[in-house]
Amino acid sequence: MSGPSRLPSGPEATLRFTFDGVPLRARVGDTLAAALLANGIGLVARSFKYHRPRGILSAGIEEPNALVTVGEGGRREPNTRATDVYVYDGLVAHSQNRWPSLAFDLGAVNGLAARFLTAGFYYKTFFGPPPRWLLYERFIRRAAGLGKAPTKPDPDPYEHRSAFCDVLVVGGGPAGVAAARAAVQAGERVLLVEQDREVSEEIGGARVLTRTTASGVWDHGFVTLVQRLVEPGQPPAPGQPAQRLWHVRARRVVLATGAIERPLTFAGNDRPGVMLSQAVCRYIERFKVLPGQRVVIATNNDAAYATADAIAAAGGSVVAILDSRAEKSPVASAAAHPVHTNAFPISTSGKRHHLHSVEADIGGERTRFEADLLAISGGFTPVVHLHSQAGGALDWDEAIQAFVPGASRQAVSSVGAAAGDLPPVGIAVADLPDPKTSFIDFQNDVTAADIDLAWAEGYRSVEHLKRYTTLGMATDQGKTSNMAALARLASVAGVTIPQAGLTTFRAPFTPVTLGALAGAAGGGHAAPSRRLALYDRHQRLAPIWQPLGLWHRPRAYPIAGETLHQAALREARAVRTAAGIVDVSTLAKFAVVGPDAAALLESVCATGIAKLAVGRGRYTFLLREDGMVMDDGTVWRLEENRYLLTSSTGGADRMEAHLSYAHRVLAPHLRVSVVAQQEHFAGIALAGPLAKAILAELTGIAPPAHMGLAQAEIAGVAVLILAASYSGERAFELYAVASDAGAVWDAVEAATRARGGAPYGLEALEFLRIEKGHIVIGAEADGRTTPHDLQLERMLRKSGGFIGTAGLTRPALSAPDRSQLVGLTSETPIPEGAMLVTATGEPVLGHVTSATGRVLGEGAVALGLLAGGRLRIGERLLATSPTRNQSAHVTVTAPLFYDPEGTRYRD
Amino acid sequence: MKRYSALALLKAGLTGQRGWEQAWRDPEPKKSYDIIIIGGGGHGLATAYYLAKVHGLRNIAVLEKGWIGGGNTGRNTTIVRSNYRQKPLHDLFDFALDLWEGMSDALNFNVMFSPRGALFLGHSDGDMTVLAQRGDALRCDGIDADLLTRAQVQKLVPLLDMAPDARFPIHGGLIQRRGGTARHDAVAWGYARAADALGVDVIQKCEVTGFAMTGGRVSGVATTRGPIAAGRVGICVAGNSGPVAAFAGLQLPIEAQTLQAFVTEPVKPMIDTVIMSQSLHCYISQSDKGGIVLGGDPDQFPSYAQRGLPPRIEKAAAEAIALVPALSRLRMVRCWAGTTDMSFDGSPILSALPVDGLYLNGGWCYGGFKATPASGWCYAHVLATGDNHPLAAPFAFDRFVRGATIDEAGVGVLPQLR
Amino acid sequence: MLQIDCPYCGARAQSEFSYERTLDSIVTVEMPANEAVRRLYARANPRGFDDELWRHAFGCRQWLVLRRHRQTHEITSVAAFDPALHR
Amino acid sequence: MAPAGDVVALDLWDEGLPPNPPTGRIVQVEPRRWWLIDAAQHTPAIAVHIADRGALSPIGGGLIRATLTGPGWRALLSVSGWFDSENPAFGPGQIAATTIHHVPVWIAPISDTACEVYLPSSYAASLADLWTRAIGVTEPPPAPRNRPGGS
Repeated sequence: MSGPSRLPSGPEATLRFTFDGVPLRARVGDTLAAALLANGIGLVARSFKYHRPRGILSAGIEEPNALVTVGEGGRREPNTRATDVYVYDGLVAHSQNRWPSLAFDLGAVNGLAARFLTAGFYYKTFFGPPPRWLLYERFIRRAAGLGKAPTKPDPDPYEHRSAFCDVLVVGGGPAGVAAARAAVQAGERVLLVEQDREVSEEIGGARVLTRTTASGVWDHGFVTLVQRLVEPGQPPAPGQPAQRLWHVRARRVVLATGAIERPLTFAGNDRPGVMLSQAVCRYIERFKVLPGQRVVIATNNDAAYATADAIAAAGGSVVAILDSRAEKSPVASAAAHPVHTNAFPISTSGKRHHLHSVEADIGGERTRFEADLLAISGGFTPVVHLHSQAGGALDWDEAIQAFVPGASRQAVSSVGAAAGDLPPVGIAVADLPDPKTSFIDFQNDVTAADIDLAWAEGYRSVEHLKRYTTLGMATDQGKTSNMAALARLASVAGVTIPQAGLTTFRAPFTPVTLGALAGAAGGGHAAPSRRLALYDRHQRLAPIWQPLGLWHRPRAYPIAGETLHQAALREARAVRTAAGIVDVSTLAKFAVVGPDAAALLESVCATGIAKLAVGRGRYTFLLREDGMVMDDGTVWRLEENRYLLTSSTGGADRMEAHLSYAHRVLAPHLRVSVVAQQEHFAGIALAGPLAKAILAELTGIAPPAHMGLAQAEIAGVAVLILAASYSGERAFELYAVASDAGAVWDAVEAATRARGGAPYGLEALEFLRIEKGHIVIGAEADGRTTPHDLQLERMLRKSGGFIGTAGLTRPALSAPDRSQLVGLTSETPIPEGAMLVTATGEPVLGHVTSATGRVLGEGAVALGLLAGGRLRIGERLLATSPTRNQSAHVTVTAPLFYDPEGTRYRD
Repeated sequence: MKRYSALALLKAGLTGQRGWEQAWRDPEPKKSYDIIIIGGGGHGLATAYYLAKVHGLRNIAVLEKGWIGGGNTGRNTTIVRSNYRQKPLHDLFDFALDLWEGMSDALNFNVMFSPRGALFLGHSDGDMTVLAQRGDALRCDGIDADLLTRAQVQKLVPLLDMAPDARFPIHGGLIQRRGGTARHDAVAWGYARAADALGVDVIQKCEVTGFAMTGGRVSGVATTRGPIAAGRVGICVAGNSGPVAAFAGLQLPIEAQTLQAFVTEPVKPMIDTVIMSQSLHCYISQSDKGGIVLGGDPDQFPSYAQRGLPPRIEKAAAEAIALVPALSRLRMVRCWAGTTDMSFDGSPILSALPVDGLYLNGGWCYGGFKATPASGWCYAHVLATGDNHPLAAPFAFDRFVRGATIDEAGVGVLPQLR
Repeated sequence: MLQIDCPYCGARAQSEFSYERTLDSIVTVEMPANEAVRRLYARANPRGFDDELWRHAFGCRQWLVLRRHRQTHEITSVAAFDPALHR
Repeated sequence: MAPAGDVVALDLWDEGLPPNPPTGRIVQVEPRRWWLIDAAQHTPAIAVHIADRGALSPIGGGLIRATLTGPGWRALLSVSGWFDSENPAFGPGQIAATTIHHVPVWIAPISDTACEVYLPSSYAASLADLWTRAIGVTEPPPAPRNRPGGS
């Protein structure tokens, strides 16, 4: 008998799982790797490039070889390390990157061509025009990749949580537990995380999270943790998340992250049956699995001798210990196994993907040992990833031949093996007879020869080496390969390892699912949605909803099978001929109150404010510092020292910050209060020739004149009435406290319908405002237009003194060929967004910003921005949309198509 | 220069891969050069290459403080496209696209320019109008752009969430079929190798620490490897423009910000097209190796840390999952950050500076990689002739105070709003 | 994710704050136009400490002045904005 | 979750609460801003009291008050949040402005087993959805045995 097997004693294997469709059993507590070994399976994967057969190298998160796909459907997780998933009942695992089967993989022909497919080969060939490369690339892409991604949505929820602590301890081994206990003793708030299932000992008084990995250490003691509540592919309990991402703020961080054993470099070191020495120990002691019966051990340190003892105790036979050191250490001298000094593994050979023998160089002599397991130990590398991410320096420790944590910029310290408390290693290295099959990075198939080639070609910085060879860029991020690579680089460069340099340790420490990163924002919750106060009222009318930023607003209320356009046109016509009501609640609103309210408003508004009479309002616009129109709206003087400023929905947050800046930074001496009331008031606009009559009937008062205001009650609810028109008709904006506004809507809707009117949505609102020539922030005022460009310059306050005055003085802003607002008319529909060109087609002179058919008459009207537009009135242009295959002949006009005298909104 | 080809590769394979020469030399700096380019990123190396190739100049050095291609060239998401709305931008970037198409052949180095299509998704009718406007602007200027229906988008990227009630429902898209990705490192290496072959000195580990001035004119640079004289000096260090310009006493309309990107473990092909969005700041593509490369918002405050904020990555992941739900189970294997040169109108600066003999190529915000060849071409032009290339003329340093900014996003001065 | 010690709210996550501008780029409405334009478009942009105006936008809404190192993110002081000191 | 009803923002030109404020629930949310909560009957008196030192503007129509009951409120507020709601030093009488799931919120503990959260009404459905998904998922951590006023 040979190969891995379960030790005879122990509980029954009760958990059912499958690997490549074969039903198998595992014990509770087995990792998938342990269970596979217990079932005698040593071949579990194929490598990335050459499809070489691969087994299980390690027993932990550093595993480069044993990657499998776990789970089914939307829970399928490719590239899962078999060493880092615990078997649960029903687990389904598949090997990956092989066809047709794991044992017989046609992709392995790549291995035959390995001599041509060396590092960076693809930079030297496949030239030609892009279509030709696309052709080659298709094959390369198909060959690349490891597992297959799911094609279905993930059914499981994820969660983000925050946590705060005095001390975060990463790692639940003895060193971590001791640190946590000491901190608890000192009365500190302690959080300890352990990536495995258990911590080594109980700790009272600390929050402990198991199956939780510190994925990154960021700034100011900020640490991200990933907690796995279930194993990959395992369904969580109902309502439970699969994983949780923690945002931790720690006053200090203690890293007890241990060390990772290094493989040795020799020919065929990637073969199934070659395993890290500590992993062998772990499989025997923790999982009661003997990974091989006849074992050769190759080491450069004393730690592997304990492995030899464990193998022997478990009934295996230790054929030889190849110790690279010239002298026997005391531990080696005391060993009850055949120990060879000056001994190195040279190559391996196998049968049917299993290790068969090991060739060794013992003091210059070649010797071959038959063995089914080669346990290797190249020493230990402290896990300094998190220390390094936190901005910590790394020091070279010659004795352990590894980098250890140096000074840290943050309150981050390392303890135990992570701090370099590790057995010393011998530094003798054998010559590699066959660097082409001596693997450094197992997963990405980077060999010692690849490193030599990269160096010869001038890719000598360690970062160039990494990028040219893809070394350390696989899913294990070089956890086992990093030091071997540096050693090889140092040796070809003739420098020491610290001189060779080191690549950056990047987050995450181990890969993190995008689902965990998204947290509760996954699964269709990527952004919150904002709901109108009158949502229920609209929903009753089954509107077409339209997103606008985070808001969702009614676009139209179709009835009897109307299309969007039919409904919107009916609604707009109702406004022109009778009356309509529209929800304008999302407009930004600010109460600006105090003896200096006008002064603050004059500093932000480019129009006159101070002379506004109490009880009156006017249109205003605001500039950015560079002189471009930022936003527009209305300002109303409610009382002597109380104004209401309205502005665009999309700019509400920006406006809040802008007003605060103008006050607190630029003019903090002003005695003024600015309170955002966007949501305090719901706004209902009532517009149309019958609006005044409807309002009089509802309120019992005489409605205010255009740009006047009044207070009244509708349906027993107090409303502020602002007589402003956006549609060109006589109109009123009715503001009621949002939580009470439903009754107002109901009353106004009923009264409006009774007179033949209707509610209207944003689409009709657009038709009406375009026809009236009102600009919109984002369309005409696109952030590149000045007041002059938008024909607003006559409203500019002559005295200046508002934000943007200086920016406007820049000379290019008065160039005659700037894009200027114009109107456009046509007999046929004008495509919105179309380019404006002359009949001959070139060059582009401008574009259509907003377009609509006339609400009542025939033909189409539009607004546009046109180079030197003011001087082009009367010209005939083409509005062309090649992407939609649409065009219209247009005539340039003034930007106003409806009631130019403004008689309809005045009494 | 030993030429690369399939045959050369075959021969080398049969002879144990011996005989490859160094891709570029490792020269000692000379005492003096006609032109010194500060910064060995893609742009600086491309500039050197075109100075030699197009303008026939040979006495040129590229000074790199670390290793070539180690800044933003090696840290971006490798997307190449030219479909900007503003004319000066799409003209410049489309010239770049023309050069991308011939780059592998010209450099005899496979930069893996892969025109797999750059798709912008629209999530509302409003988005679709904005996309159509952009597409129309491009088409009228002879640049490829196609509006796609919902069904066409679905066919192109079958894994998109096409549900009508999705958080970001997909109404269609705008595709630039000539757009795609390229292998970022290869761009730096290919230009370095080709420039080196034309006699350019590519000098790594040589950090510029100041300028030498003679009569109000820049006459050279001080470096960590000693002073080097120069006829003209071109700054080409996007991400670090401020500190280098400060050596000449200049302040720029630029702030450095961190932009992050991340990549998942490699999987078999699942997304063939580069996916972006009109409403979301999230971009998705799959590399040839199989990793899904994702990017999102910059960190919105000044930083040179080359380390970003986790919430930016988390937001990008959430948005990516919203668009492609099957991404949820893939795992981020690595995230990284670059330092972007955020200019105050969102467009690059490619011109002379107010100090005689000194030039600037910078301010590329988060869009510099795709411009690499055109940036090098135009910068070489101004460095060789003293006159701005016509395509670069709109990107002059003085446009800010003149009021001739090129503001694609229309958000004004503050770069964190961009 | 930095932590900013708000003088009003205590230490809070940076995600509650918004960076606004450097102190030396504050432009008052009284400033001469050429000086205002110069300030808008010139930044020292140092790879080191600068004085910055932030706002605790999702907290107490106050304007704060941070002295922050742009490479290490070390914050040596956080103070409420004071026009007498900061403008 | 219910409309917050009667909430009025009180701004003073200068920092510091005016001496001897009339009764009513008053919480300071910014250095120069207080909220008068459920204080309709007191508002006129307060207006007189502050005279020309400040101004009052109603905001309650746009706020939702969510009352979280049960000892798990602290843990629940740590879901998709950034504020140390689990710090025992944060308790009744205090109010903290922060964000949860990108939504601006004001957290006002009532007792060990109850907490009010004020938020803009438009976000209520999104936040209710978040909390519904989180409840039952988020068990409170073991009681910290640390000194008050930790981090």
